[in-house]
Amino acid sequence: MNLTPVWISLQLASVTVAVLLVLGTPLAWWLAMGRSRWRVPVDALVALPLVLPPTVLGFYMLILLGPDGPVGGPWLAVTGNTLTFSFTGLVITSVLYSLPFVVQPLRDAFSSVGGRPLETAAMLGASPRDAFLTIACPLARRGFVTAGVLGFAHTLGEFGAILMVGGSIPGETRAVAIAIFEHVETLEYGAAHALSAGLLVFSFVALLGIYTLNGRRVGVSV
Amino acid sequence: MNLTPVWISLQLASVTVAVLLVLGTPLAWWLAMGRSRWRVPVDALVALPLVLPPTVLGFYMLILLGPDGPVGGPWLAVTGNTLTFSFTGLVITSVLYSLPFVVQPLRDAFSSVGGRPLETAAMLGASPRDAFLTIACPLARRGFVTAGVLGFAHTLGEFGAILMVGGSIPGETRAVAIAIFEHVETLEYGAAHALSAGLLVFSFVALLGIYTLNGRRVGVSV
Amino acid sequence: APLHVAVASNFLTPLETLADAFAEQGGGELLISAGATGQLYTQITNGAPYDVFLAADQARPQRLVDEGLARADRHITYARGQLVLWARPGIALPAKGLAGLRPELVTRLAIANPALAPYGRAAREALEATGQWAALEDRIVQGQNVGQAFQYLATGNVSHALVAASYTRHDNRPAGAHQVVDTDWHAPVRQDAVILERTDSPDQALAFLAFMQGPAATGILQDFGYQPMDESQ
Amino acid sequence: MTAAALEFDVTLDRPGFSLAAEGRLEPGVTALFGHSGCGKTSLLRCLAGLERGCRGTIRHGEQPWQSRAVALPPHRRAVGLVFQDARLFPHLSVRGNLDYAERRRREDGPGRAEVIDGLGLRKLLDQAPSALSGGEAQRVALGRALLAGPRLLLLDEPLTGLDSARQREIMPLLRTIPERFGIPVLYVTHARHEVLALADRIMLMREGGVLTHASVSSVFSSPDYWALLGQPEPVVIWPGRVVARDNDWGLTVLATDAGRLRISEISADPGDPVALRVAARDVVLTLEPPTATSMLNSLPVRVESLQTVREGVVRVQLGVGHKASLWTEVTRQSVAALRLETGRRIHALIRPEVLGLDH
Amino acid sequence: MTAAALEFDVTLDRPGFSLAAEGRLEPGVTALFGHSGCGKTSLLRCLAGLERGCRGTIRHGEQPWQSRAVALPPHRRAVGLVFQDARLFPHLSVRGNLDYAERRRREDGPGRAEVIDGLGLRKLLDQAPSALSGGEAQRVALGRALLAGPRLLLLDEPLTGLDSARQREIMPLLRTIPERFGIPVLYVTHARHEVLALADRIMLMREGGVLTHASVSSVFSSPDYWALLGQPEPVVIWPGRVVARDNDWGLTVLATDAGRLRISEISADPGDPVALRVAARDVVLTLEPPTATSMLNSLPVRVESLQTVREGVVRVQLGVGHKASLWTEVTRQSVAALRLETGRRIHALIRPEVLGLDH
Ligand SMILES: Nc1ncnc2c1ncn2[C@@H]1O[C@H](COP(=O)(O)OP(=O)(O)OP(=O)(O)O)[C@@H](O)[C@H]1O
Ligand SMILES: Nc1ncnc2c1ncn2[C@@H]1O[C@H](COP(=O)(O)OP(=O)(O)OP(=O)(O)O)[C@@H](O)[C@H]1O
Ligand code: MOO
Ligand SMILES: [Mg+2]
Ligand SMILES: [Mg+2]
Repeated sequence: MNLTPVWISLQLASVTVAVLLVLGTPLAWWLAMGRSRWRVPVDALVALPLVLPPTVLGFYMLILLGPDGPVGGPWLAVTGNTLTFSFTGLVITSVLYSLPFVVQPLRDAFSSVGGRPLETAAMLGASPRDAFLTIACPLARRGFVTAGVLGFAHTLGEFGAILMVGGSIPGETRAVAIAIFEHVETLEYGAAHALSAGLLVFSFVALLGIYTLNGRRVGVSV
Repeated sequence: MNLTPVWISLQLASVTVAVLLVLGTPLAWWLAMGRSRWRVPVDALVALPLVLPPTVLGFYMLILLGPDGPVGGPWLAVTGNTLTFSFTGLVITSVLYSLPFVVQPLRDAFSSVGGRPLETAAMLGASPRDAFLTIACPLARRGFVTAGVLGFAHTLGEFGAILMVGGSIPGETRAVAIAIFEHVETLEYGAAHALSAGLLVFSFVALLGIYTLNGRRVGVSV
Repeated sequence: APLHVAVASNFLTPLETLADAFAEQGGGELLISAGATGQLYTQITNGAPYDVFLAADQARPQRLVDEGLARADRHITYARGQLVLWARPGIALPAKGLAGLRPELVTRLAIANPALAPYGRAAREALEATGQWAALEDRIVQGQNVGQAFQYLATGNVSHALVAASYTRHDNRPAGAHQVVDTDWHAPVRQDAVILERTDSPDQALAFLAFMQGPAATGILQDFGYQPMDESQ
Repeated sequence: MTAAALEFDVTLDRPGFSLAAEGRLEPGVTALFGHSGCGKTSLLRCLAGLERGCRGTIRHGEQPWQSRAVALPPHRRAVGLVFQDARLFPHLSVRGNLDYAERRRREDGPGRAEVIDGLGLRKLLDQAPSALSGGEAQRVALGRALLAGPRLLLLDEPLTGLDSARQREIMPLLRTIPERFGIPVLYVTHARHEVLALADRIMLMREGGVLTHASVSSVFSSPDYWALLGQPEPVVIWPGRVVARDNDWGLTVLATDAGRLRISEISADPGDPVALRVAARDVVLTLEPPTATSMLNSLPVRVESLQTVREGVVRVQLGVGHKASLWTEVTRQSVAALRLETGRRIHALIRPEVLGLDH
Repeated sequence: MTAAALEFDVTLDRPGFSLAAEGRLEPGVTALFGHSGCGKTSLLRCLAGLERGCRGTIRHGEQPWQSRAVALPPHRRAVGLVFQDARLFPHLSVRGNLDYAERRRREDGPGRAEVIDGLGLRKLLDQAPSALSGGEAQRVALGRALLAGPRLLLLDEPLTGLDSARQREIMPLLRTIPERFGIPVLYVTHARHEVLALADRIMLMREGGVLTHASVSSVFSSPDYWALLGQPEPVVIWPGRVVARDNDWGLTVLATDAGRLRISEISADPGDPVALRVAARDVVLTLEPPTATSMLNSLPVRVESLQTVREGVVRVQLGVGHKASLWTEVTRQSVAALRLETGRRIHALIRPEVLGLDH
């Protein structure tokens, strides 16, 4: 069985989650703690990519990231590469599409932590940045795990938008979801079952590991 | 423009979220507070539907719910109706597929609430059920909002699995995501843009309303 | 009750026109579900409530017949598709057809997934037969079906696409020149239809298949870029 | 209304700490006193059914709360527990918190108006818990527990963090509840004056165990416990009884083991019991009964023992009447000037303090 | 090490409450005293920069912390604030909490070993905050604040909830820090004995305003403030100075405005200042100086005023020496027996208590 699509998907999911955590953490923090009047509209905006069917989102991304698009055009001019049909394009699409799964749990986690621990840290001389990294983030750990799990799993399983933007180029943009889909479509049920089962077992074991390691109980005193 | 798919989707998303909240709330509670050794495996299991590509999940659901399937067979025998290609089948599929988006934020919210408010309620004579409903749930409100928003939006946008299980039967299982998809496929870009824009604007306004009403600040003392 | 027709998505637009004509001539209403041929096949094997299946290929209908889900004597070829090479505006088409395509002019070439879509398979055959496959392989992007392959072109993400000729007649077709790929380069894309065993309205279904083979339908099919049926079929 | 006692014999093991406590709580106030970390909160949680690891037996009147066979869940125990931290429900206003308790009221208890006024909550009713000061939150938590009509009240430092004026306002309410409603109250505190003002009995804990459980007067009067009580000076507590009121002078006359004593008027009727506290500093020794002093009570006493407690300070135990005992501390110089030695008879001027009034 | 004072003049408006406080905190301990809800915590939060709504000016030495133009963020103020609730970081062990502070240490402060031992934290180092008792958590929070090396310490009821033995252990540490490191300490408490044991000055608050800010002795000695201080009886605090040690008798001789007084030996050298507290109950009036009593100090006094405070009880103000004043409370009967009236000269036996030692 050709495992390249599996590696592509794992890479894509990992990079996507990494990018999402880097972008989503400050965004979630701002949504949880900010006092701007833009907070609520932005909060509503974050959930919107979810509402569009993946292939339709993919279609709009094709326009946006295409060589004539408002993002893809400048990108092409600067880098000389097109964004569509590239791994980078897939990452951008996945990031947009999985954004709410990362931002919303994080936002809730930061809200639950609240401002009090940060006040306390400030009284010990921690700058807001320091307190954010050493206090707020560890206390929001549950939110990070949920964000990571949802973001990773959604990217693994995502398919419609990635297919559109990636063009299913073997070895480059053909992710495992596309491969399984093809097996099903071509009646190669055996291969489809095998890949699906592999994906499920792998994911289950990974999640089991994460949840066990994580304990998920710290801070809850019963 | 034919708006039936929109109503179908709104119905589907509403029913799905309702079912998910009814099923997901106790499950999330048990995941957050339970002491069983099955807790961690079940927690990992909940995220799994996400990992499969929607059409592949749809494929397995088709087999599971089909007239010869382990669920659809008995259902047919008892009710005389097939589950596949019916609204009920769509609901079951959406519920399974959106399960993690509802259960995980709720689980985190309940974990954040922790056991202490429930102890307090017990000391005032509240039974565990009473305390759960009157204390834990209101305190986990943020989690309910996130769960509802993610579940609703994901069901609105979901497409692959629903198409597979529902068969895009106009007036019955043709959801708005499918309709938009078909418009794009048949080069009716104008209709696709219109429907997409409508969906986005509607969702944005709805989210704005929810977030504004909700305030999302209670319990956070800064 | 309306006749429930499952149709491969590349044929959705023509079918909508045919349905109007069919209704006008008193054939009754059609209820149309579109999807990928493979998906529709899987649905049918799992009890989908369709009466007629218009596939994009011949294999799936044949399988349904073999499995006893469709009737052998109600199995027809309703259309024969052609492949066209489409180029973005400003890109000249090769004078000598696909064989003369200069690879350096191609930034990206979109085709449907050959494993899934008959037009994809035809496109691949044509590229191989004209010796272009090796030169272009790393520039080929695949849509899940012809529709998606066409979207790549419509959104400006590819310079060329090999798609169904039916798009050339489409009202909303994007700009750009196109030319038919010589049918010698690929096996004909035959699209078969079957009436499903489980139908409650066999007569109506039969009437619809007859209509599909009739002169009114043939005209519409030609308008959409499908070749008339050979008599041999 | 049932007036049931609580009997318990429980153990709880934690890494680095183990609790093993046994006792019987009668209706009335029992103070739970002990060093920080000795297990007071843990004991309360065991009795309330909140500690999973708690083993042993607990019985409330005829009803078993915990035994090998049963473990009545916390909400069925009709316990009111005021936690050390107030733990108000943040999503409900002060009124909402009180309503929550009142709607789940189990048995008879103080009325809403009584609680609100007694604890000074009226002005706070519409506030959110997050907008309360520390002491305000503590009072709301106490009111909430009272409104739920518990059969057993467990109070974990309920008056800590309140100013003494406020404490004096609240104490009457706390003092009457156990009698009126026949419920045992276990009251954790680190403040001796609260014990003296409120409690009938005291349970002294040390390192997870119950050192003694007896009447406040006997424990406070016993030198063995002064250190644990954190008493800087010796003290005795005498039970007494009002025998007469001297209205001319505004005095009340009490009968005690030490004889008749006069104190400034209190609002009590003849026959009423009172407890008197005499600390070392309320005792002045003189050779002769003085002609006139501002101290009303002059008693002949006998020196029972002398003990040097630190450089220059001698602790003197005195016998009064038949069985009463008394302590004071004097300097080495006074020992010499008064020629104090065991057996010597001398006079003591004392100024007893009536407990249960101001501290 | 800089010894800078903190000057502030701030207001804070909340629905139903407004704070307007002005003052200057010198290095040393200032007790912040006032009824529950009077705004003590709010003032601390304003000074620390945690209240967004706070207006006015705050200046620490030469450095402006808040003014119309500037608002130094909280973490740049080098403030140590021990919150009323301990607020330990739940994801860090006790050791982790201490380390967190120590790594961010701003200026000189007590050493780690000193803090750990002074507060009795050694046994707790590996525990999680959720496994601490109420008092244990409070001590860790105090230690954590000290280790961060603050230039200003704001302590919100830091010893509340601790038993008195533990309080006595901690007080020496708290007392020396402001001197050693030249930092002002603002110390919220409801316990008078803590004020007397720890504070140099006291700031009395009422309903969001500062009523007075002066030395502990002048505020405690002033009848105007007894009610707010929750003092059940009159008290004076006299400043004094050690003049001699009477080693034969284990006595120390002090010079005060009331004359020379003898007390049992304290560890102080001639010249050292001391503060003496004389409460009403530590005063006995007699017609004549008695031949011998256990009270060492007998002073000729003059009755300055008489006032009936409640049925049967008369408060007597006495003048001693040139400028000292003294209070006691006697019964109506004693007034008659001693023929007390304004201007009468009589004798007082007093038992002064040295502050800053045990309470
Ligand atoms: N959840 C817990 N897990 C483990 N140990 C705990 C836990 N809670 C308390 N302890 C430990 O048990 C001992 C008793 O704690 P407890 O809270 O009963 O003390 P306490 O007498 O109430 O003290 P305080 O007066 O300070 O509130 C302490 O040594 C404490 O460290
Ligand atoms: N976050 C808040 N929002 C609105 N009002 C508040 C808030 N916090 C406190 N208050 C109110 O402000 C007043 C002062 O509160 P503060 O906490 O300063 O009192 P305190 O003197 O510290 O009392 P305590 O001794 O009980 O802790 C109180 O009336 C309180 O109800
Ligand atoms: O419509 Mo088809 O079945 O793949 O192109
Ligand atoms: Mg405790
Ligand atoms: Mg306060």
